[in-house]
Amino acid sequence: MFRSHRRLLTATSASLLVLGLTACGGGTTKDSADSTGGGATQPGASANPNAELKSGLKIAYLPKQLNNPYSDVETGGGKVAVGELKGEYKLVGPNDASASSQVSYINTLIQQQQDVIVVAANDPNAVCPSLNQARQAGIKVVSFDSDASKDCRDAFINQATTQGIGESLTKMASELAGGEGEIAILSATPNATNQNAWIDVMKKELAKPEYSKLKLVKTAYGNDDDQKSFQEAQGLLQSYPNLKVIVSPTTVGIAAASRYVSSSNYKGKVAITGLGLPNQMRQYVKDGTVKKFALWNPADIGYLAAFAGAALASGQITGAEGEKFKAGKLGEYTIGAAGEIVLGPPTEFTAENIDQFNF
Amino acid sequence: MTAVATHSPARKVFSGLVKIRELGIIVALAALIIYTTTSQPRFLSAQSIRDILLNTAILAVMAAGQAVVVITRNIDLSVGSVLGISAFTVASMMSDNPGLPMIVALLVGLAVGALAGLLNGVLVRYGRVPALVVTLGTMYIFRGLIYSWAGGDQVNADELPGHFLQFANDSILGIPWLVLIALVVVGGVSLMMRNYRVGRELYAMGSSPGAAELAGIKVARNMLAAFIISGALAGLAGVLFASRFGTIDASAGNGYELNVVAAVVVGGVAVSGGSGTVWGAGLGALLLTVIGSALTVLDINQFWQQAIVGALIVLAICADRIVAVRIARSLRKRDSHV
Amino acid sequence: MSDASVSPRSFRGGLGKLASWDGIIILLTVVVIVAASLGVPNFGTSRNFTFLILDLMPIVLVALPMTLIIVTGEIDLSVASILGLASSLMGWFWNNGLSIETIIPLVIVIGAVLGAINGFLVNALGLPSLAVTIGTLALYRGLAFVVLGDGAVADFPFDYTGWVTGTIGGGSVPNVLIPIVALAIVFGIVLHATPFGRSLYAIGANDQAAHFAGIRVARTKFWLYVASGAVAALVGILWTLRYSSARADNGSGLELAVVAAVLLGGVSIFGGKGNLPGVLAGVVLLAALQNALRLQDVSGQALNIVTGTLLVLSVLLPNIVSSIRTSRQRRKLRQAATS
Amino acid sequence: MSALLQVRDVSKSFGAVAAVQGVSFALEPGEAHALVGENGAGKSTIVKMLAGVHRPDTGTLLVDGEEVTFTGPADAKAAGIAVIYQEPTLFPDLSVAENIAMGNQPLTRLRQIDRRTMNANATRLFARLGVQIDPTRPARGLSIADQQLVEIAKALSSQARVLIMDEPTAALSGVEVDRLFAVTRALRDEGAAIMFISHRFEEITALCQRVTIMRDGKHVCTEPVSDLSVDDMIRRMVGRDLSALYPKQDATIGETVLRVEGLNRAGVFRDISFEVKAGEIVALAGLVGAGRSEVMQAVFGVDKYDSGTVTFLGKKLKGGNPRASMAAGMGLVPEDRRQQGLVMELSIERNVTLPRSRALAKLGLLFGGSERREAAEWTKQLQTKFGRLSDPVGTLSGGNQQKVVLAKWLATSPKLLIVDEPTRGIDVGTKAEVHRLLSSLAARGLAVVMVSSELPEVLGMADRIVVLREGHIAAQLTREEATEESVMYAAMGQS
Repeated sequence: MFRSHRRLLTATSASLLVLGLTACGGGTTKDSADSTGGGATQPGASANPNAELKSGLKIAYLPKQLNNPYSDVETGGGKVAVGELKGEYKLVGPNDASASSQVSYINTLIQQQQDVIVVAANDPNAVCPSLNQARQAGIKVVSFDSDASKDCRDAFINQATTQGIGESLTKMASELAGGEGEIAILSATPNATNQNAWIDVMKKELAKPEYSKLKLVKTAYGNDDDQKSFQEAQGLLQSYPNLKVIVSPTTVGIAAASRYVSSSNYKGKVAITGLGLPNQMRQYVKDGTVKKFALWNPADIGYLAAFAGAALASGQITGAEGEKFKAGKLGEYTIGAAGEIVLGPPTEFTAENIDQFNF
Repeated sequence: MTAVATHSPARKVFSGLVKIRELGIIVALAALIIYTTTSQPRFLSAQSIRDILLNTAILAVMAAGQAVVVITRNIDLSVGSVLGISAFTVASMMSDNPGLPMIVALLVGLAVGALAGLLNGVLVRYGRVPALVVTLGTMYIFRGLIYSWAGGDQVNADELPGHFLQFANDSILGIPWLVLIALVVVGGVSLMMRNYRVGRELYAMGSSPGAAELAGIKVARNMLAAFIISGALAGLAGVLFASRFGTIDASAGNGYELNVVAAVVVGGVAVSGGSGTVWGAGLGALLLTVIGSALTVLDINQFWQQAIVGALIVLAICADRIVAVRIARSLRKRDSHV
Repeated sequence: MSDASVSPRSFRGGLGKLASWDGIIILLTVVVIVAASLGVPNFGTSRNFTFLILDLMPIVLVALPMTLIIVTGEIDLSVASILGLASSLMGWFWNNGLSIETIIPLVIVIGAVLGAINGFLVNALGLPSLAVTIGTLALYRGLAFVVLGDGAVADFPFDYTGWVTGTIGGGSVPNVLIPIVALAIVFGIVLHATPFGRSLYAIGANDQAAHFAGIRVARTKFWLYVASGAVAALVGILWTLRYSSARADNGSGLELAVVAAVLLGGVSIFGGKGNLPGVLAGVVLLAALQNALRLQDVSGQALNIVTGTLLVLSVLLPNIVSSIRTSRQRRKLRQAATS
Repeated sequence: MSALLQVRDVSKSFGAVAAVQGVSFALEPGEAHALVGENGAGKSTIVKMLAGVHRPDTGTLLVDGEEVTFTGPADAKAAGIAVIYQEPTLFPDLSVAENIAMGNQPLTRLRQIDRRTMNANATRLFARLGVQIDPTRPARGLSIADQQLVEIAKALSSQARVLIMDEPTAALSGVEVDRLFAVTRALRDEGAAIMFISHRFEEITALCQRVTIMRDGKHVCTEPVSDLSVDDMIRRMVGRDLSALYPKQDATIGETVLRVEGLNRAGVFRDISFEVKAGEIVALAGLVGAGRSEVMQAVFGVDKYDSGTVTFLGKKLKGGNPRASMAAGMGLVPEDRRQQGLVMELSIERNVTLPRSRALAKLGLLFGGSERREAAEWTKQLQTKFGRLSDPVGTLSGGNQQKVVLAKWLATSPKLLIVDEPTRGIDVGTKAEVHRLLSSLAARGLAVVMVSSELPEVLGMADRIVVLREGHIAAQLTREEATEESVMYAAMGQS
């Protein structure tokens, strides 16, 4: 009797859902599966370049997480743009940058019948089904900062081209190292899409003859966590005593590495560069830890996203390659392949110009 | 008058086994350091040791407070959130009033933490709600409060006064302030728990809550004190955190409670209360930090770190169990021989 | 606290009130749902119902075995980590070419094994479950990262991902309601209408008396941990399919929401008291409240505060009520004596 | 002359149970005052009120003629009252010396604990009691007698003016008792008041000047010990003739049901062999801590044994498996009703049917009906008084709780029933009922093993008496051989 219940308990939980899920029969493996899934079909409407931008559009921003200063700057730009567009601005988001927590917020936005969702995807795939539901409900989806899968958003605001950033990072590293010596990279997470793409470009660049004396000794990952990055920077300097430059293509990493170096006896011996926010880096630029670093203006990303969303919602564009639209103070943009809209080249910050920027 | 009894075999066995507990951590530490140093000699460089000690300091301060609570057969899961509240409060205060001296920052941090601890203690003692539930709840609540207050705001290093940030790097007699504070805290709380009445009463309460009531121990006062100590030290840790990391947002200290509990348990404080030492908890904090650093230096996949911490906790609980059973057996044998 | 001299009267008061505590929660749940349907735009729609069910799916499923465990006076904090490890393994197996029909049972079995490890440590070695499962919480989550790192595996077949997010016949009843209802019935029957369930209450209220009544205390609790692990793994699978994304960090922190819901549903953390309908109401209450607040643009931070406060109140309120009653009775007695 | 401590018209009830009703007495300086009464008469409740653990519902306590309200044990302590409880209340993780000094440890000038002095004090106290216990060892693992001695040392160390001792001698050997009495007399002669609770009348007459007798929570009388004979005291405690209490029926003794051979458990009991036949009531007598309950728990399987065999109805039982013992037809009504016999929070019906729930289930499912019917039947047979079957069993009086435990095991239709202290803490009327029940069950062929500390019960009920001392069998006596003296001598090791 006892035994049978026990079995009941475990066996049921084990088998019940297997039954439900495997009802389709046959073995489904990675190779046999259709990985694209049931993406929403593009609305068949064609673009009308002369359509007026609608006012009163409800534009909602969903960044990776709320308590992130970088996201705040981005969405701050969006707020300005939505104001210019005379729309309704809304900002929602989870406390943690986990893949699944965004889905509930997308669902809520669908319920609230927003016109545009501007999203920075924590996981390109996890948000996809919900975004497609949103699009089926007539909501335009613009991704920014971190793209969702191509088939579940209408346009993507890319901060800069991958190639451009990779080249710029390599050039700064080389200058700071004096053209030769060991360099290391302190990245975000091992699977961060953007960072990995930039690092790939850097590796290709480093293979070029003009950088032949530079040696990339290690790529460390700080998980975009302040303390983890801090400790990884320590680890790099301990393991590679001859290190000349740490390149950190993430705002969290560069700030943590700068803070560590500025408070240790490595200060002045090891240079830090990468992508950072001027406000976070100002102190280290002024105390000489950091000579130069780069970034696009994150506020402009949010700003551009609002105009792209409004253009989509007003029927000016559909997200197809070659369409053009005006984005307020930023001027005119052209949509590239796969709905990508590139913001422009990154800005380099140094002790001379850093005080002109406040973000 | 008879002289104090000389060392009986049972006493030797007992104190021997207790020492083994802390000795075990020291041996593990030594083995780890030696192994890591042989493969990367710079692991023992002055800078590296300094870094490890600085990283340990914050954890050790919190572990000392947690040990007090765990010794009374309770637990405080809200320490990570308390650290966050304190760090953000103090950082905001210092950025608004850059002229305030460091001591004010430390005191405000302690006070904020003590207040949070008081709330926990009152709910546990007077609300008769188990500590696990209370502190789980206040962990949510405190964190929610910081988020609502701070939102996406962040206090950056450049907004903080120089002397505040410098505090984390300054040394006195070659010992960084942070490390000194941690040593004073762990030493002071150890002393209190070992040599003062209130400390022994806290052990008594954890060892047998019913007997503690009957013995006329001021259980309510002591339990409030334990939670206030844990909260205040978490608050102090918040100030140290703010000073050391310079960048403070609403998520500061998120998930710290796990590390703190791990340090305490690995350090030999039994979750069933009544046994373990505060300095053992400090050693536990040091061990966890050294493991983290060693993994980085040894270039072991960082993902192993959390798994190792988990395995260590489980191992430590098992070890305590075995030690307890051994003691009981050796004492019983001794009795049956008499 | 649990002084042997607790007066029988406070037992009766506590128990009578406890029965009504479930009632209060169920009533409160109905009130919240009705109020939200009337007062919150878009709450009462069928699509929102689907979203609501999908959102509470992981909590309600994990809460089922958790209720049984807490009724026996133990706890399992490692469930969310088992969920994460199950998700990681699912992604890893999938990447290594296993078919999904093999992966699902395999992962559930692994989940049961992980639960069995907890069960062994707690019951065979007699270690405190709180400490053990805090340890395995870290251990299993760590292993999840070891298996899959920080990456995600996303290309699961649409037949499966679509089923989890889909509805029955395209209507408004989500497919995942099927496993929820089925497992709720199974666990409900096990807890409330079997000798096994009876023994759980006896163990939770007084494990020594249960032992003296011939109940195999350790073995019984062991199987609860196994069930908890298996269900957590199942939820890991459903979670992965719902978000088409296998990640090591899936479900982190879920254990707290689950424990909060179970306690809110009137289950005593000391064991021996509580029932499943109350827990289900607790889960729905939390989820409906969160859903409604989110629709009202209340931030996620405030949700934290609501959850935490409800958790503390769910234990605090019955205590306050009972102590007021006892002191009132005492006063009456004293007055009767003096007059 | 003013009493040191005065109890005036004090009442205390727990739920439906009125534990103490309108009791008054006084403790004078320089007197040793005995408090006697049957188990459950309310003595321990009085002790707990004097100790500040419970607050009286009505009535007042006076110290030095002043009315006092104890909000907790600390207040009682501050008023100079020290208590030695029936169950030791030590801190297992702390050293013996710390246990003794808790709350008033000697301090150094920096207000730190002076361990050296503390240990010396403990050693001095132990010397006074004539025992050798290492003051630095932890209290965990002390034998029951040693624990009791530490408790006594603790009470002595507090320099109390009122010393309350709740059965302090139950676990002590004769020499230790003598030492304790010498120390107690010295305290008494220094002007302290001693309140002494014991079941051993020879101790009462040896130590005390006055005695207060309680019955069923009520005060019976307070008189000089010299005015009362032991028989007087017993009669006033019990309130009726002894013979009516022990209605032993004659039963035909049948086949051997249980045979225990060479049972050993290290440090607990050794070389235990005895037999029980159908229709026979075998009593296990001995002092507290002699290992009686431990033996029977090992036989039933809730505890383990290291070696030996238990043969039940001709079959060898595997150790450590109560479920198998139950299935074979054994039942155990344990010593500690609250902790082992019942699940207080559960309803009466659930408690009654707990061991039987598997048998009552249909297709593995269990709905309320079958449990309720079974519980209704058995509670009726045992004339249990209760409100509803769904009430928590904790709301019943002690006697009715014990009936529920008996019902629970009788429902399994056992061949052997082990009853451990079957009448502890229940009122006299119910006590007689329980005895009648056991007698009639034996008459119907049930084999009964009864563990009891009450000599009259042992002598009145048992066909055969097995006396245990310090974990081994000191004597086996037939009903005819057994007298109060012979059992006591065997139990105490004096012959």
